[in-house]
Amino acid sequence: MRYLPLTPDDRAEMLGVIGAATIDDLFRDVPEAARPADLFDLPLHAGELEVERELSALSAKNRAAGAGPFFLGAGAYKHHVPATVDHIIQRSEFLTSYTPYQPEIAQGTLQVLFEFQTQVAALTGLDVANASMYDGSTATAEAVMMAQRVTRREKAVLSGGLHPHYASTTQTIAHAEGMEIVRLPAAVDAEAAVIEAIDAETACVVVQTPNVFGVVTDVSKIAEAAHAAGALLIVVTTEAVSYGLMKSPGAMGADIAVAEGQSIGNALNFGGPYVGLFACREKLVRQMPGRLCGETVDAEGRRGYVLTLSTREQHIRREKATSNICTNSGLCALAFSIHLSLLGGAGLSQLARVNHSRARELRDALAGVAGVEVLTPRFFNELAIKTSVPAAQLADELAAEGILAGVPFSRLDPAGGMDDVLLVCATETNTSQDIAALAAALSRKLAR
Amino acid sequence: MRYLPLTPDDRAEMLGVIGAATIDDLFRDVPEAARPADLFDLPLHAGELEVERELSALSAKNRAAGAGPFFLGAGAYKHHVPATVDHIIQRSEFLTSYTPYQPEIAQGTLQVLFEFQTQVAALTGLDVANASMYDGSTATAEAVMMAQRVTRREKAVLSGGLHPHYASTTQTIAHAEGMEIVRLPAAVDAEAAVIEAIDAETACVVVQTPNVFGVVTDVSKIAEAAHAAGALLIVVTTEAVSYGLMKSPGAMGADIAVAEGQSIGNALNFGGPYVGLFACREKLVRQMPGRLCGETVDAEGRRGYVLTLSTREQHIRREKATSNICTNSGLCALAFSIHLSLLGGAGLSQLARVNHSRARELRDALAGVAGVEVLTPRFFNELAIKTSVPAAQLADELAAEGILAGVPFSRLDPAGGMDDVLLVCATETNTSQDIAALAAALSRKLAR
Amino acid sequence: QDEGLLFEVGGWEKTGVDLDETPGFDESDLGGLVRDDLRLPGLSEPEAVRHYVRLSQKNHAIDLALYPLGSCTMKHNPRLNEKMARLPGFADLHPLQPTSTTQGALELMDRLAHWLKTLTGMPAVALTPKAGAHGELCGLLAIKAAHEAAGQGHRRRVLVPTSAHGTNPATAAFVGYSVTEIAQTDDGRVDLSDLAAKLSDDVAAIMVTNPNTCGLFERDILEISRLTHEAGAYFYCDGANFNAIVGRVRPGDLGVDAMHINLHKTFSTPHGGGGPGAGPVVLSQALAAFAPAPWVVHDGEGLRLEEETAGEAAQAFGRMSAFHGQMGMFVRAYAYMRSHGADGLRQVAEDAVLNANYLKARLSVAMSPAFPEGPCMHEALFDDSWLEGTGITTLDFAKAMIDEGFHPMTMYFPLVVHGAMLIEPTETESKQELDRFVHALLGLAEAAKAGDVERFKGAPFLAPLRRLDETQAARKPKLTWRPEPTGVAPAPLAAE
Amino acid sequence: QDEGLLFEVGGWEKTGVDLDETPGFDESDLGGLVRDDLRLPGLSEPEAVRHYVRLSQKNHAIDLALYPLGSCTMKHNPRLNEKMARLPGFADLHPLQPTSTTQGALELMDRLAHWLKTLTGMPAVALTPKAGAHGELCGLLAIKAAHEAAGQGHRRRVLVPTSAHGTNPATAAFVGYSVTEIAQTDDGRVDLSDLAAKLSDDVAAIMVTNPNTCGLFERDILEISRLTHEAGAYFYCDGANFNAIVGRVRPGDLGVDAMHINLHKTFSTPHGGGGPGAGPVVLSQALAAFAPAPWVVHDGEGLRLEEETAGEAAQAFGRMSAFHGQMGMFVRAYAYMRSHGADGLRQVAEDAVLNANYLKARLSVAMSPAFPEGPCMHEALFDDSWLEGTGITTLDFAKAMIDEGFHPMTMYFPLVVHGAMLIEPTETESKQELDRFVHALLGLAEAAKAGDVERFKGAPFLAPLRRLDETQAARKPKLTWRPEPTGVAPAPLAAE
Repeated sequence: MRYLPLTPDDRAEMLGVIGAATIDDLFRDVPEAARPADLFDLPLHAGELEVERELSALSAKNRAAGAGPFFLGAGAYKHHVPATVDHIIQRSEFLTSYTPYQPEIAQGTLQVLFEFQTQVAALTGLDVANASMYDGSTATAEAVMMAQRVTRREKAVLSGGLHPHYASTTQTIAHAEGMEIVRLPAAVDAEAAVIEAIDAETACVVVQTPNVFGVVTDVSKIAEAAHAAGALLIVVTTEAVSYGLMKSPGAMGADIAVAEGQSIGNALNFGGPYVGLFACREKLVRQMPGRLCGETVDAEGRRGYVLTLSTREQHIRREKATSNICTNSGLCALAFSIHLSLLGGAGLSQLARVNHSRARELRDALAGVAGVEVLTPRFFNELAIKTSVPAAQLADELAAEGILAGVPFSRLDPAGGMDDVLLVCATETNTSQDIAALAAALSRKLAR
Repeated sequence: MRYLPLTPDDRAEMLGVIGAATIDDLFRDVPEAARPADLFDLPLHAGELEVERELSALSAKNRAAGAGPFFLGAGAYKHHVPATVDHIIQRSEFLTSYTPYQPEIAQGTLQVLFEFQTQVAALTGLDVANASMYDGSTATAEAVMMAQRVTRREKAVLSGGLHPHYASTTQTIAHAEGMEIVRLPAAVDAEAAVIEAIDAETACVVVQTPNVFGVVTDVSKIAEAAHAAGALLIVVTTEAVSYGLMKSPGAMGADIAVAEGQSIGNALNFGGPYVGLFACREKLVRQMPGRLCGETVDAEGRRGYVLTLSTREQHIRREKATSNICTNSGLCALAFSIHLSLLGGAGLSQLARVNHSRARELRDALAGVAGVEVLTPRFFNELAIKTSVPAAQLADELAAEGILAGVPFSRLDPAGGMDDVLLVCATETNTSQDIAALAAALSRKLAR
Repeated sequence: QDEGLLFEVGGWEKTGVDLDETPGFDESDLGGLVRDDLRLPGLSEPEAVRHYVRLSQKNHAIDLALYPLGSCTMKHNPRLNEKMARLPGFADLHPLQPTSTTQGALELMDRLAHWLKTLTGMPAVALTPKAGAHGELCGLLAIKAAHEAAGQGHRRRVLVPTSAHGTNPATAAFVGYSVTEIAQTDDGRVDLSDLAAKLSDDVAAIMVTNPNTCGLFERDILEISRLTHEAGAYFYCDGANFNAIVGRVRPGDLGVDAMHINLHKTFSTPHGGGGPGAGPVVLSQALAAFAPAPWVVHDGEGLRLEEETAGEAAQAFGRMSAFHGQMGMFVRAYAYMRSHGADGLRQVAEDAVLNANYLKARLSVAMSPAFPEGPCMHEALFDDSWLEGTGITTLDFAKAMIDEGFHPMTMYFPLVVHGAMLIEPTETESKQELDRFVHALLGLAEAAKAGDVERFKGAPFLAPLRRLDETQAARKPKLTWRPEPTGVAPAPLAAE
Repeated sequence: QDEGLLFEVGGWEKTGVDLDETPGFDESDLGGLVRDDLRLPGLSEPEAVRHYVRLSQKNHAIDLALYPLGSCTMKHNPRLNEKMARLPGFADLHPLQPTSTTQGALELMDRLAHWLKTLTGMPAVALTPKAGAHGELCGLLAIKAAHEAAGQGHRRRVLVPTSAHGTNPATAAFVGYSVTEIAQTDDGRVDLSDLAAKLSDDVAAIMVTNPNTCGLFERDILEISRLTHEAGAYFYCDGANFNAIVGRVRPGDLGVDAMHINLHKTFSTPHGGGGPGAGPVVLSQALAAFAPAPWVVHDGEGLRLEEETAGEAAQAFGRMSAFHGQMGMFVRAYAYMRSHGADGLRQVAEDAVLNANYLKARLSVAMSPAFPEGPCMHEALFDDSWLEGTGITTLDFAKAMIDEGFHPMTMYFPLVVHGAMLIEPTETESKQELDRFVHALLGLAEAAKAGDVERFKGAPFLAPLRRLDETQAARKPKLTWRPEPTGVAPAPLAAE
């Protein structure tokens, strides 16, 4: 039991100090009937070597993204993360500390959160940001709930370009709260329908850019329409690297911007843990969910940081809190912040350019494949393509050949009626050979 | 240039402060003729992603020991190292610090070295140990040089059971110093010949246990003979895990014990870096090579540690030093010490038992193979076997089938006349399936 | 030493990465949406390492000393788990790859689910919730869905003990329920008669933490669940304190209908300065059908993810988040479970309880336990009555602990105890470390009683900073760094 | 805080690993040599992590602040290198595997060799030496072998400047040579006339560091090598300071015959608190044939290791150590080289020299540079004349630097300068950190001149310990922990 420091002698001695005869004495409040004498039917303890063998074998049964040509995006992105990032987040002082409730001995975490908040505000072009949410999808749901609190209205309009998982997540939460969700049909270009759906009951409009089909969208007109109706505009981004090149949500009129931050600093991890970004205009700050870190001074007047405005939070306000969130994505936010510090504005901008250049190369290659139609007119690093065979089948067949070609839209939205749409993505990790291999494989498959 | 913090502006400003017009001004002492204007003919800088790709591709061209059945030993051993070890040695404060010449801000490293020395002394059954050597082979050579200083004699007797690389390394150094090396012919059981070779000119006798053929040897009689002749006994161990089970060098009369410490805490690393252990009787301490850490107090009387007895060392004594060693194997010694702390005496002893049990299983399996003769009569975790075809050819053929079967003795000692000897080793990392696979493969190969 | 903010130490044009050039970059596919307002400082790699390493040393951590935060379960985080989570087949795996290429990952989720179900004695588990509070949300949404399916949609009230975690009422409110508090008995348990009185046919569920936040096992737990079920309500158990009973007691045997499990507490995944966590929810047979999508199913050819809430899965209440949960945490937690095994996990509970009772026994000579009678479970609760007359508060005492090298205990929680001090050592503390802790606290207690007030009021003295002014922070919140309003773009500050 | 010794905090029966059982263990194959005297303390895993993490925080490190040890080149250690060295194809590779299974490793060694040869302009390199001093040994052994092969075995003397690293004379003595010192000129270079006078037909080699230990480039280097070669001796260059010229100047162009390269200096592999290093030696055509075994050769089918010193390789002087060098360091160094490239490495030298000259310029307002005229290379040397009359020594000043958060510079070396202070910032320091350092040192200098003696004599005040008593340590050395002599086996000490 390598994780347990007590020796049998320690245990005996400690029971003596306590005045208990056996360990069972300490469990005496548990009803007899709920105290099974036998061990549960599970394997006994195993050495590190054995555990490592089992997990390595499981890992080997998966095809890692880096094992060959890879073009999946749709809310999770393969980017290169500098080794420094993973090194730092494994430092004991970051990895094994708690939420910084005791600021005197948590300035490391707190200053990072303050820097993170500032970075997120700069990226989104908004005034303030919180210290992270679980991920982009839950941040979106929280943003809708926040809009409800701010506007005291009960209806939310979700664009047809919103990632279907994000829409479903929002529906789940909003349904529980009794809100009405107008989820517009999936559409590559969803702008007009959104504007049309706004009315005087609308609390908020949720628009994604680049949207799930890769389309980069000028949401300024939607912002105007929303604001004219007294509604808030929530702009969602799943590919945070796009912030390096694309106009920010704030600059286009968003009141709240939420995003999935995984792209920066975090591995794919089969879907989690990720990190939700959440920013808004200053006047809305007291309705924000989640933790906030603020600057202050210590008893000697030295600058320092604390968690603040916690009267919004569950541990103080209980049923009146703005959200029930407690543990968030601290370490993922740290990874995000370190990676972004390494990039700097200049590096992020260049990274975004490299991504877009690769996506253009991908678009050009795919546009030349018979049986493929590129649906996305304007894009950052993702494209939707229409294929002459069902996309799911195509993805499966190419996977068998070692090419992970993209995400069939039907995987995200089985009932969306877009079974022939494949979402593909290119990042700095894609080589020209990768792209050529995909185009060649598609030509082969679609020629039959 | 991600590792270079200076910006072009910084450089210009700094040149101004210096009063230099260009950077070339600062290189003006370099003769014109030795100032090529062009860049050298090497690739330009590369991003992390690109470097990672190149090195990963090179790594993938090697067959990692863990990729299948593996039975190599002969001075380097595959053991399981707990993840904690690698985590701790990567902490900035250990990884990126210098030799602890400023003890006030190096107590972390120094206390570890003091603990390491104590651990090594306990393992070897001797009084004192130094803070590490490069590896076992250079430690052996240094031990011979030390014996020369202690005895003022010029002859060393090397057992035929000594690892041939160790013997060669010692010969190289001793030759330069003008010592006479009596290197006895390679022999599975080398004891009698060693005793016979001792005479009144002998400074030291070097005996290995378990020896290169895996034989565990009671060196007490050699110790008696050596001491009777006024010579020192140096006992070499290449498999440090054997200390967990086998009688210690000190208990058998050794004056100096040296060992390769790789087995504990350190990866195979294709041969380095490793860590040499060096221990001796207390009265010899002032002739020891290498760094020593000692206990003392600070100005307030608190316990602390410093490098000590440095009048033996090159930076103080220059040409009169006991060795030229400066940088040693600090981080590998740390890894050794952490792993050994995790094991404890109880764990090391059990680890040794597991190793021996696996080796017995291997012996039993191989003894049943026609065409194989087990040469090693007593062993810890290594065996020499005689095969009916040349061992090098056998090892190559089995490697092509994915089994790394052992080390052909001819690889270590091409002129040793033992081309049919294969050295095999079993550790806790070998499964029964591995062993069965080897036996089956050998049966197949040797049946033809 | 003060470490400047990133915005002060970084350079506006600096970068610590080397990327490909993009000569002749063509903007024509960007829809005219290119930004020119991005200003973020960068650091070269050596500067970045130093910035964060320096900052890190301002933190306390479990790896440095006891971190006795009650209800938080700050236990040792094995590094094996970190290593396993970074295996490329787990870390470098996209959630939407064809399931033919992710069978090992799905198998791991399936095995984790098996362990969680076996350890809790519950038939179903929803893996997707991303933290404890998210798990509560999941549980209440399942309960709500079940009530609606049974025509019991009118049940809109949730009963919660006064001592509950704040997340309980917050979650209930988040799903549109109203909250009614249940009183507590003098011995720190749910008041059965108050519960019985408040249970009625508009109650959807009760939310009870067990062991509860006073560190006590709810002795009447079987009666609580019986009453609840009789009233047609569900029993949601807050599993934050599962560490005290893991391997020894199955919540399923206690009548629980839903319980979240904080993998970052009981199952040792690191807290990371505030997450990420993971909060799988085990469900009773009555609720099993109402779990959120997606989940892992076996079909003829292997494992796949059921991502639709249609057909068989029509009762699922929807989706909690994108994708399918905190895989990185699943790997760590599973590695931990396999390492401990059935025997080790039982020992975990026993040692956690033993350590807490040992602290309770030894500290009680100077401090006042809130519930002196009988054993506690995995945490020991004290009130501040022993500080009466000293002028020293729980907060002062906690801050003085910092100067002794320890993290303070949880303070002022649960709310039912005056000046509460909730101490949870966990099973991964050695007796030696506990003795060191006791020694420090008894020393402080002596100083407090001797009237050495300044040692407390001024504390901490030895931390990177003295006490922080939280009022100022909240009054005029400064939540982001902003350049000084000179009108000129700020240059990085010089160091002198 | 004091951290107890392992032998105090550990348990004699405790272990932090879980191993297979060995029921019915059979000792019959062990030759009766089973020990029963092994007593070593063990730690559970949580205790082990804490012990070492606590200890680590007592160290200074490059990752925390400037570490200006002259001649040691404490530069940033990229973490990419650590990651690459841990790839299983490198870390989990046995040195004696069939070469058919190690082609990637051999290729890496081959590429590293190519880079080292190209950067130095030398035709051959021996990769095996394990550190700088081991490289010196390698170089001198090759020189000795070459002399012997040429019937010049009578050459037994090595000329070494007074300012040389201690390893130079120590190595010369180790291979049986006698050492003669060469004088130094007033401007800190080799005295050519003294060199000429001492060169004779019993001189085997000269050992000159360049840039030298005063941080200066040997202006007359071409003349030095010419004189040396004319006298039939070889020119061994101590390459410890290669960082100053890498990518800009090729030692081969200077007439060097052998030079070791500290991969842990110029090529950024971590110092690790005292190793491991790696000290490949580049060799001129005259010495190439005398390199030690083994080395990598191309044959028809790929790469293999030439391990024998027979046939073609008969002139090799033998073997320096088991196996074939510090592979783990090769991977790191190669990753570093590839990252920087030809352009980046040139910039390394330029920035290293720029940083040193910047410090020299700025510090000279208060401190006395040993060689004020002209530029220095990668390090700036000061003497203690500026402290005259203050009662403060170089040592005192160095210890006071600790209180400012910096590691002291190299003190009292080179020996040719009184109270030497040798400051090497390296190229991986930012201007901001240099300014912080200058600010601190100028502040100290002011305090010194103002007579604030106690600040220096008592320093450090802010380190984990105050000054250590080195005399006591050496007088009665206590080199291992031993149980108190009670006759009773010691129990681990209790914490209180």
